[in-house]
Amino acid sequence: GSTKDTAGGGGGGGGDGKIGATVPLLTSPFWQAYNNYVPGMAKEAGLDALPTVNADNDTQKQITDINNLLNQGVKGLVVTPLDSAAIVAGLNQAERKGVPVVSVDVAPESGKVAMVVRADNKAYGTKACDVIGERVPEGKVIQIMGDLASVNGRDRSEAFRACVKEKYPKLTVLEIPADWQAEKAASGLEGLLTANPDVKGIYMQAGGVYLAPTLQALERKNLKFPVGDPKHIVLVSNDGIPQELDAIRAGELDATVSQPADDYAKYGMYWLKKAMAGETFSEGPTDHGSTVVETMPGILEDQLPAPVVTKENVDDEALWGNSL
Amino acid sequence: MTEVQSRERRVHGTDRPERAFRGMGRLPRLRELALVPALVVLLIIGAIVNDSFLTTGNLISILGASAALALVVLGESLVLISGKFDLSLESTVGIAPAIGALLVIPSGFGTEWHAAAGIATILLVGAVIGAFNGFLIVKLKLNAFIVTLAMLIVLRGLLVGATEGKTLFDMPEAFFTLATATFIGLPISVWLALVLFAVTGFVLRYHRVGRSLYAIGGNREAARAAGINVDRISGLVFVVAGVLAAIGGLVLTGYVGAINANQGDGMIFTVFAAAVIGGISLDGGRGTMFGALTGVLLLAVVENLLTLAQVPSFWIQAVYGAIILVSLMLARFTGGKPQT
Amino acid sequence: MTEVQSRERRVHGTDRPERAFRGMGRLPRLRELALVPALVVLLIIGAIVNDSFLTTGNLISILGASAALALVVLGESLVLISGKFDLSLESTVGIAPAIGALLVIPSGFGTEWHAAAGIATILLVGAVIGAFNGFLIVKLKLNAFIVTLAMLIVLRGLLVGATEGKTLFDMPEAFFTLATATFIGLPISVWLALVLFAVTGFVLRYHRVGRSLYAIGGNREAARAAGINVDRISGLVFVVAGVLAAIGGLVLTGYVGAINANQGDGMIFTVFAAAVIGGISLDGGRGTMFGALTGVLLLAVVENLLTLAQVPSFWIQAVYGAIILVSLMLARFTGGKPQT
Amino acid sequence: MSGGVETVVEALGVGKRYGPTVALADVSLTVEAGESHALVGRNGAGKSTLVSLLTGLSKPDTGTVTFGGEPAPPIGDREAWRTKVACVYQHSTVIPHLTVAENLFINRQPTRRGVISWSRLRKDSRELLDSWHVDVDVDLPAGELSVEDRQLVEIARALSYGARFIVLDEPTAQLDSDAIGRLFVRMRELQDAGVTFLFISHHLQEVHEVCQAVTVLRDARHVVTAPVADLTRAQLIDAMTGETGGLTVTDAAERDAVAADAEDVLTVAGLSGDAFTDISFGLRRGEVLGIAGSNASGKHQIAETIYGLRAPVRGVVTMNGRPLPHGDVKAALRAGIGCVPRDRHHQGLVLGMSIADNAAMSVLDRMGPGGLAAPGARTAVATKAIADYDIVAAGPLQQADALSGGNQQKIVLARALGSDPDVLVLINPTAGVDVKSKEALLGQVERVRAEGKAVLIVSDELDDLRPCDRVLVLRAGDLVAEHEAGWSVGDLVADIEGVTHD
Ligand SMILES: Nc1ncnc2c1ncn2[C@@H]1O[C@H](COP(=O)(O)OP(=O)(O)OP(=O)(O)O)[C@@H](O)[C@H]1O
Ligand SMILES: Nc1ncnc2c1ncn2[C@@H]1O[C@H](COP(=O)(O)OP(=O)(O)OP(=O)(O)O)[C@@H](O)[C@H]1O
Ligand SMILES: O[C@@H]1[C@H](O)[C@H](O)CO[C@H]1O
Ligand SMILES: [Mg+2]
Ligand SMILES: [Mg+2]
Repeated sequence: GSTKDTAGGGGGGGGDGKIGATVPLLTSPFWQAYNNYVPGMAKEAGLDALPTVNADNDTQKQITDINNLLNQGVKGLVVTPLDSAAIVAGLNQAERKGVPVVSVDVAPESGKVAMVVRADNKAYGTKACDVIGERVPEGKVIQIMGDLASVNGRDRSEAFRACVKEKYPKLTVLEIPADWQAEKAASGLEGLLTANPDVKGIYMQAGGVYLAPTLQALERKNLKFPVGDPKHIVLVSNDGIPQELDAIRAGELDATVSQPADDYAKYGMYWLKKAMAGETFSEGPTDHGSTVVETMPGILEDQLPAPVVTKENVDDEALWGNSL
Repeated sequence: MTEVQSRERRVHGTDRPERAFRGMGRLPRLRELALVPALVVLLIIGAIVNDSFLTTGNLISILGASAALALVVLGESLVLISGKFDLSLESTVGIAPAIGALLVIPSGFGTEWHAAAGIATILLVGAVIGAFNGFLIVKLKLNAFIVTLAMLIVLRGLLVGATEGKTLFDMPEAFFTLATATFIGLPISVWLALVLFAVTGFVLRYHRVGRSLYAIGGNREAARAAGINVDRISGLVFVVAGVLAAIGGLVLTGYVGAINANQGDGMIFTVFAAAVIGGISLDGGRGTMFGALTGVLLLAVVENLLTLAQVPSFWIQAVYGAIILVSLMLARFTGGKPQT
Repeated sequence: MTEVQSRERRVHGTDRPERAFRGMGRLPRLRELALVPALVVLLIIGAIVNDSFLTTGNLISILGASAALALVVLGESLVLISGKFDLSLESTVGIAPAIGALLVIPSGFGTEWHAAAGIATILLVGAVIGAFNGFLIVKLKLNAFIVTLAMLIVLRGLLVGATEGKTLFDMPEAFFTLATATFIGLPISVWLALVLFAVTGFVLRYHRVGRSLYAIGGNREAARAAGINVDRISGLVFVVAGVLAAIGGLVLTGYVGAINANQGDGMIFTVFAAAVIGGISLDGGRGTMFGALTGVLLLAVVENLLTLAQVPSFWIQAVYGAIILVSLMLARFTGGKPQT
Repeated sequence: MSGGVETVVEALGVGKRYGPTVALADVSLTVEAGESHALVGRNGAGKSTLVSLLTGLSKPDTGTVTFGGEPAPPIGDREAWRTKVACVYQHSTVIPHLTVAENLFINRQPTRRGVISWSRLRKDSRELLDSWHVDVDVDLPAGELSVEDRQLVEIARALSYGARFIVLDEPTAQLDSDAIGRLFVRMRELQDAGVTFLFISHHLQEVHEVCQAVTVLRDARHVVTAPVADLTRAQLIDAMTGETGGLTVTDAAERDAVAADAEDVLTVAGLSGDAFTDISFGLRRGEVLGIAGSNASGKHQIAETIYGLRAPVRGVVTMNGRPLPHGDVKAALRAGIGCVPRDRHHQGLVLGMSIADNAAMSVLDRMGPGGLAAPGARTAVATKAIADYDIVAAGPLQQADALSGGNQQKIVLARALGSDPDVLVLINPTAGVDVKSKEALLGQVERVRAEGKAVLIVSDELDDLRPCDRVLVLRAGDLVAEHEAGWSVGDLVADIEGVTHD
């Protein structure tokens, strides 16, 4: 990192200077990893973070959490909106108290944020579509979707659908709304595979949840063949947790889109630190290889790269999944 | 000793009516207050754990955060007292404001109604859902639990379907007023909840309709034999509960500033928890509005406390459940009788 | 005419016991079979909608997908028949196998036990949770609904806490066998569920413990007065349900090949839906294992059908709920009596 | 039935069936203004069904009901029904969690501008109960009342509606003689004021005491209606049973006394508990022992303690020389005690289960190997009970809640005897049982006694105590007297009430 801590020592507690961070849910390995990164990354940035609060997939609770943190007098916030719109009330509260906010993973619909740190979820869907499209000339592909009410899930679904329609029209998309739940993925997949044994590819929108049930269902249907086997069904997942990387190494999984859990935490703190110091930002390249873009009037977004991981780059040290 | 005494009192109750009366009058009261000790303990712990806990700002936050829940609990309590069940209220919390919003916002159904008409529709949707539940349960005599569970799923599905999973946000300010505008420092939603609790509490205690509710929940046949129009009142309660849930949904909409396609999801657990901890019996015929309100407050305080106490996020839920369990035991041992 | 005939039957049943007996025997049977017409209709629709619906492969899929649910429904049904409630079973489905796994896998507690010990522990955890619930409810006489709701939250929290939200993957093969190994084409889990349903059904009908369960659920006081050890059996039922939920959790673990920190979340709704649609009364004392099983199958068939039909995903849930509602009405009008 | 007297209610050819059961077939009944009209019949004859038709709880399948010549109000219009008729139903219609006061004035609480006045409600109910000499706290939840108090509250409520026609379905079954006396006084007063009664009871002497006309139902049909004075008790019984030949009541005075050297099978020593203190007595083989006392005397509690339904505070119960554990029904059963508990709805039956299940409930563990209790075996038990005790039922698989109360009681007795006990504890065994069945029940007691077993009868009805070799009298928790067989009613009642007999 280029920024060094300015707060001398490390013990300097003091009520002031504390910052708050939220997580949207803790039952996803991805967010669990993020949650683990937060305190360390905060310290690295010279910030003193209160324990993260978990909205437990409840938009109302997330607003309440933000209010509670503000009531405790935090000087900065890193929020991870469950929803782009259902966060605005919280942002407004923060603005009223003059507390700068960095939004991670989801850009708010409106409201004041110093910076949005995210990787583009639409791009995930498109990337996954490309990986499958390159390997599967024609036939049926399945996408195992998330909670239909989640923006991230919806962005991935729409982008995947749109990309297939546009670039790979010979593919047909079958869908399973699995609600980020493993057993729904398993039973839905098994049902579809029975009716469509000729499926050629599968996109799992959350590897952390769907990888195991997918492999298990393929095994039960005797459709599990290693990458390279002509009967292999192309599998692409999303998240980049260590188990996905292992599966790529083992030749079970073709690719995953690595969602940078570590960078989410790291650059969330990075921008927050600056914002608390009163800095304002503008479009342009950053010191960490990404670019800041103004996606909507007044909303700046640090678009972190979300690399596609395949057998070729699976051992890359820079992947957060390799550094846990 | 005491056994003999209470025996005496029963047998010769009339000898000293005032005494016996006072003695026995206390029991139901006690029960209503069962949660108060637990609440006090929590407030003390809160004050010790975190300086900002007992600040006005924080207390207002707690109330504001629980207004929507309180309204739904109010509705559910009425249904429970009447001896029935309504799980679908949690879905009404989502679908009612969503339909109102879709009728109003430009990106909705395209009707672009006036905000007032939209809000009226919200209440109407709540009433219609309640009436439909009431019809299936009271007239067709279907099982309330399973009817409202199916309704919960249908309505949740309709919400996702109608919004295509998208969050609705560009509602007119009027949709948010309940939660954002304040009166003497408290959000209107809190005042509304308080007034509705007070009015309902009064009706339940001092009006025949309120008493009929207890009678119906306590013994349907006896209530019918006593001339109470059991079916009409039972059906009506579902309508009222639906409307209250719709108002709760509107409050929530204002609180969050948007309507997520998940709005209300899973809320019914908390609703039941608040009502039952607050002394509303699942068997019907028992419970008070004051009790239900303490149930809501207990949960809200615990949740607030856990955040302020900086319990590591992984363990918050476990601690939350444990506190409920302990409060329950405390209520059992201070409140006396086992709760059913 | 008929009046005179049935009149005959009424008076002094012993004159023609077999005849009277047959006459009355039909009623309860009918009730058990209430869902069968709905199931048949669905199967026909399925066959029309999708060619592969009625294939062996797909039917096996349906069974395999519902084995875990079936086991939990079995446990819940027993609790319901005994007149109680257990919401926490859904959390047991997650926490029990997770603890077993953490004791075994390298990345767990570090104990690295043998797989067999781990699996034994899973059952033990289920039993302990059940025993604890039983203790609070039967001995301390706390309200079952709220105790098990609190337990649900605690255990869910413990699962998140113990795993720190991680998904547990690298379990030994033994953890998966139930769901992956097959016998005559069907997964062991399905056989297990079938056998357990059959045995339980047998016990409920032919064994004194089973009859005691109905008696307890029907009228606790009368059961006690008849010399049935109400407390012991009530407590035991929670233990059995806990163990069944733990086995269900193990089956689910094998089915999905991992333990996610939200394993079981929200499952209790489906469990209740299956049991109650299947004719298990929430008031206790009524219902059969055959009925409960048809409830499970109905839900599984609907879900499978909706996936195969590729109903637009946004509307799947609404359709799912609507089908349940309609099946329910169908059952009501074919099965006769209103369900309570 | 002289002409000119106006008709209060008339049922014309009414019929009602419940599934396969015909509860009432083509029954006609006319009740004249100002009379007290008795309705009698054996258990299951259809009396309560007729009551439900006359009070608008259900609709006749056939026939019509008219009040003073006008057709009955529609079923839904409870208000209209209430102006026509008030009723004390056999099954409780109190709302358990509401107070006694509120139960008395349910749905007609005194209000001031629509607001319920609780103080007036309490005052009014206190006055109402005082006029009945009912010593219960009006603020007690009605569910906590004793069966008797509850019955009195319901009677007081029904009579307070001011209706001109009142139906009483077995109001006296749970009352002691004092309370019955007060009820009759009140009935006569009201009748003098022009109120008409339809009165149901299995105590035929009561029919003769308060009624002028009587209608007999048998097997769902109308048999006869006549002035009470025209029918003797024996004729009434013949009409009810459809057979001739009176009743045989066993009186212990007419048989040999228990052998002096007969050993005690059950002893109670220094027993104290809910509502009784330091009670000791022995029960010998071949003996029938009665316990009498008012409802508040603690007699029920003693019996319940012996059977393990309650745990004593002090003292011990020994069975065949071995002390019984406290409050353990199973142990009592195993030691050879059988019991008919006090309240058949509360403790006796699982109403949602079949006759077979109910009859077999306390012998489930001895029906087959390994705890098996196959349906066939259970049905056999029930079939035998139906035959032995003359139970009117569609068959052993009929649900218990579809039976008339008297028949329900017989099932409870059959079950108590089903475990072949050495000691039979009977609490109010004949409450609500028709005369013929009562004879049969007491006949069973005699049979059991003759087999060398022992019976303990706790009853409000002196008739039930006739077969007893000894009767202990309990007052306010203390044993105050003992009477040998052949006691005089006057002496016994004097001891029960604690007045000196002159
Ligand atoms: N709800 C019901 N379902 C089925 N059968 C019923 C029902 N109610 C009453 N019966 C039957 O109708 C018949 C008449 O019952 P009813 O209660 O009128 O008799 P009763 O004359 O009042 O008898 P008792 O003297 O025992 O009170 C009985 O055979 C009874 O089993
Ligand atoms: N309309 C009804 N609906 C449902 N159940 C009924 C109805 N009428 C009677 N029963 C049932 O039939 C049973 C017999 O009723 P009934 O009033 O005759 O009993 P009872 O008067 O206590 O009998 P007994 O006269 O022998 O004491 C009751 O337990 C009741 O559950
Ligand atoms: O990547 C996904 C989504 O971001 C969602 O929030 C839940 O689980 C993660 O795995
Ligand atoms: Mg009757
Ligand atoms: Mg009767």
